Amino acid sequence: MKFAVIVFPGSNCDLDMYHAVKDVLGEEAEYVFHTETSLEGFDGVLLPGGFSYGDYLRCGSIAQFSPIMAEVKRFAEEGRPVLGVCNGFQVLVEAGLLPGVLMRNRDLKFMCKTVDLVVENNETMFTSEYAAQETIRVPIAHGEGNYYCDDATLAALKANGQIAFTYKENPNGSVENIAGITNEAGNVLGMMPHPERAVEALLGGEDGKRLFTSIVKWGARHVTYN
Amino acid sequence: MYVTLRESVLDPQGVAVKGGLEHLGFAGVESVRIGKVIELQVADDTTENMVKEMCEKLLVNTVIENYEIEMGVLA
Amino acid sequence: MYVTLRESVLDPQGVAVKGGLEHLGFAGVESVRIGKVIELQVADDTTENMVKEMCEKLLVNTVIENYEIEMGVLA
Amino acid sequence: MLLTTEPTATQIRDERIYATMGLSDDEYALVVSLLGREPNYTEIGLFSVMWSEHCSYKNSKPVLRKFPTTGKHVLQGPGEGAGIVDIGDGQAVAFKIESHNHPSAIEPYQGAATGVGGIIRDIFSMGARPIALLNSLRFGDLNESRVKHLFGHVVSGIAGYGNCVGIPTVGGEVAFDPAYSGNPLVNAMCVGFIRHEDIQKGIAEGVGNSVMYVGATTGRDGIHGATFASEELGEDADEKRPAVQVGDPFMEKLLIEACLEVIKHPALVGIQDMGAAGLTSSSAEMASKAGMGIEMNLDLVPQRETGMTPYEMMLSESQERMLLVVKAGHEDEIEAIVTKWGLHAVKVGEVIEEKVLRLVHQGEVAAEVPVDALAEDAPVYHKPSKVPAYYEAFQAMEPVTPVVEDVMATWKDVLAMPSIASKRWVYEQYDHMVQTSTVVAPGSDAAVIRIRETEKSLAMTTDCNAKYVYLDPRVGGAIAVAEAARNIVASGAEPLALTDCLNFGSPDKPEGFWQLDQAVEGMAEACRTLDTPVIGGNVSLYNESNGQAIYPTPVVGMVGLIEKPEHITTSFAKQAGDVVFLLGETKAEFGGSALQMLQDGKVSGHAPTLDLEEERQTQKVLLHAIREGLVTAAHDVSEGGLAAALPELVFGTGFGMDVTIDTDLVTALFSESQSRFLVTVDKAHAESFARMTNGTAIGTVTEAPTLVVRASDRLIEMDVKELERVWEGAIPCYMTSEA
Ligand SMILES: Nc1ncnc2c1ncn2[C@@H]1O[C@H](COP(=O)(O)OP(=O)(O)O)[C@@H](O)[C@H]1O
Ligand SMILES: [Mg+2]
Repeated sequence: MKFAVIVFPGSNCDLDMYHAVKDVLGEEAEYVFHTETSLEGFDGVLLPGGFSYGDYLRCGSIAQFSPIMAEVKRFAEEGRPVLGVCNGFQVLVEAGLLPGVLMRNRDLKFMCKTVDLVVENNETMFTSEYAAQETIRVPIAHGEGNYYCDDATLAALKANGQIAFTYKENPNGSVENIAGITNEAGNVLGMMPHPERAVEALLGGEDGKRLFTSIVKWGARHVTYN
Repeated sequence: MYVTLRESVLDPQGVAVKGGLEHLGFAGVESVRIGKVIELQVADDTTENMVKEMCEKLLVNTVIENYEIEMGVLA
Repeated sequence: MYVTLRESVLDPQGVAVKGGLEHLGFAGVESVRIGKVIELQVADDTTENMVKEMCEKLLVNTVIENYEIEMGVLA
Repeated sequence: MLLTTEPTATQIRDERIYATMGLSDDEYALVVSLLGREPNYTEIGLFSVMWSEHCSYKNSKPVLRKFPTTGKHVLQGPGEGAGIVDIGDGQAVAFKIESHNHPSAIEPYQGAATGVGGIIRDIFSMGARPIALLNSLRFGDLNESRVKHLFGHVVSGIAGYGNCVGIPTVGGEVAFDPAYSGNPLVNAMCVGFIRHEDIQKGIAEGVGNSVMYVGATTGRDGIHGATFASEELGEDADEKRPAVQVGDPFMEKLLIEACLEVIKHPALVGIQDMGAAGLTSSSAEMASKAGMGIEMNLDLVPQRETGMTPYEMMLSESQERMLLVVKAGHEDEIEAIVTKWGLHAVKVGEVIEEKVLRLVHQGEVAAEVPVDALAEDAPVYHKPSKVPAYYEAFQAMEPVTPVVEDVMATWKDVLAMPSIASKRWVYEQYDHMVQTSTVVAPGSDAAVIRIRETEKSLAMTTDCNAKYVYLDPRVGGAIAVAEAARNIVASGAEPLALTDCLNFGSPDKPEGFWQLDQAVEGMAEACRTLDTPVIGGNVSLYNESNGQAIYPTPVVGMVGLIEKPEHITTSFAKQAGDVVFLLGETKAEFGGSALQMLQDGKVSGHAPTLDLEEERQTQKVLLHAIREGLVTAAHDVSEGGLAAALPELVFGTGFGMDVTIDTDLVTALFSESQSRFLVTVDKAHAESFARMTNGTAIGTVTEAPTLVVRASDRLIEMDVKELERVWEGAIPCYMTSEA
């Protein structure tokens, strides 16, 4: 599978994402600069973490107007996999590809540590390699990961199985311990934890790896190479 | 332009500041909410509608925020 | 209460937002500066001086920020 | 603000205006003789910043010459933005530490943030990609709300900047002592990775080449920052302070990417960041190094505010700016790279034959000064030195072994001292994992960062126990170096070199100068014995408030090389049944100890002794054992003695320990004798380890989470979980009461 790693000004986990996909999984990956306008030839899109445009105003808010984002929207509408991690999640939310908003952490501090996540829905293209309700250990590193949405949206998220991951212990004040959600169609996933930081035993764990292998497996079934 | 959090949304910063004020011995503070002031200096021919558009598209996240525009001429 | 950055102090947020607006195709934006609005609901007997003290002690970083207080009675 | 309000050359002389800029009468006279005329306002401004201690090292130069600065690995010693050490295979590591003490005292968030930004620029201006940040912090008594405020905001400033630029903050140290109450210390260190062929210098060669300005616009912020950093903080610090600099990490991130790309371009001749003394120091130093001059047209300098004078532009310390020298005719190529990253490269001047810095403003020459006069000819002072009375009194004291009534309670009290307690509250605010190369995160002795696509990794640490330096600067200075090396070795690395930040009080007081001189002497001795040359550093003098100096605090930042992943060692016990060894000798040494602070509230007496030869031998043997695969965990014994080190070995692991002590219990637990390590070894290797190291087996790691200490006359049993709660809870507890 060939992945596009989107680079916004201020992205800083782009390299980590690229490394995870290319060097650890052995899939194809390329950086795609925010000024590009085409995702031709890619099978999956990865929006990395970081501080796009400094996260000024609101995190992820300015990046949504990058030229590449129109193409990311198109790509998502076609039902192909789009994963946003951390700042990538914030961009997806600001761009309207996912519902809700990410606010400042409950105790107003940036927080970097490895936490327990529960796989709430293992029937998505991102989570099929996990067991239902499996607990996995994945790092978080964010100052604004406090997921909020109104009650109606929350009810819809639940009803549609859009909650992909929850925190075992809520680190940031997110409603219902939400750590990651998909869109209704299930092909866009946004999550605050960093699966790309959990793909090598040397760095403390490999629980994030199966998220990427899930996408690759899905791709093997759905992507037609020409 | 004034951007404030909608009432139904919890404002963690406001809560923390309230705690801080109490800690400092200021009783009587019932609630604290923190919003933004955005000062734009724009060309003379900018209409209120244009500013509104800027708000809706970028400056404000209408999921959680309300806004109010105040226009004036620089001295 | 309105808290704004002092004039000589760099406002990186404002600069980035200005860039964002330009991206969106809004020309004519000459400058953007971002500050805070802090809404306090206080007990009736709170004086302006008390609010001033809150500002100086906690709410405002007077090294880089200026502030203005506006008091009113809730409807 | 207007040109017309600037004092004339005559006024500067008659009204001694130079004195308000920090220049002495003699220095002013020297300027006049170097120029052959009286300087105008802009010119005297240039001299005042370039001749400040911060830029010229005029008070510390003679002392700094004591440091060994060469060695088999050293590619670049002191003098450039950062030193560089070879790590083989055409690869190298660049690193440097710098202080931002005074700005952080005024505005802790921005002061700390811009300190981080500045040290990062020092690294990438060498051509190196920044791969890690560390810091070293000192604050007053954490019971004071002002101290909580400073501490909290400094930490979030470091986090705010480092997290945003995407460089992991992987280590550091924090200590609290009333000595820093009015003058906190904020030192930041950056480590970068570089290939030999990419090494850049700040040099302005080639007549006719272009001087280009890249990065943030110039405003009136930080004018006279370098001078400010070279004065003590008085009551009037608030009035005197320059407009506070605000950091823009987003701009810095773009600048990093743009500059690292520009560096690969053959048209780049030289590059330097605009740090202290901004445009002045970068241009004068680059020209001076090349034996050239620079002419700049200040009208071309990108400005954030209107009506800025030459004086203001040259002295501004606006952040996130770089100065480049580019081969004539290739400016567009450089501009194209920079534009890709959303920045501009603006030609502001040219390299000229005449060795002067000439500044043109609105069609007139606003200043013309020989570059060497600015960069090389600052006076050097050999300050008078005098042994302080306090030192003589301490030396005359008889060593005493403190009486401890309740060992268990005291043990817990030591673990709860903010200087010893867990620093999790601090480092969880730092993104220490970004760049996915952090193998050992904060919490162990040294942080370890792997070098991708190789077997190698780097260990790094910052250390200084300033209480020892205060008691005995020479011994304490040596201990700072030895302790850093111990942390590096315990992680499985061979120490390569160090960078230092000399935080001291006023050198104008003979006792203050003596501290500086002695500490450097001691550090230099340790560097020679341990083979760790000094490849760069920073001097921060005048750390006093209301006449009261801080403890002399020469912070050491050290980097070591780990050859193979299997040598990477942490300070955490790995399995029950492992034998716990103590390397090194424990004597009754309590001067400057945590126990003394706890009991007396101040330090006195003798610093612990240090035998450098023994230190070297112990480190060598431990590293050998690690490389032989005998060691499962290693931890140096530092502040707090075994009382801190023993539980730290098992905190977070779920294990306990059962140790036997056959000497005086108080000494065994609380003495701070140097050159000691705790090491755990698989029982199968215990015998060979004992033979190799001469270490003493003092116990075993146990499955049960209990710390059992068997002394000759008593048995102590403590719940590890409870100790851990005390140790982990201390700092959060102080800080929640702030909010
Ligand atoms: N300011 C800080 N920033 C990042 N990490 C820190 C900081 N202070 C302490 N740490 C980390 O906490 C751990 C314990 O620090 P310290 O007690 O100073 O260790 P040591 O005594 O072994 O040098 C180390 O891993 C250190 O890197
Ligand atoms: Mg240690």
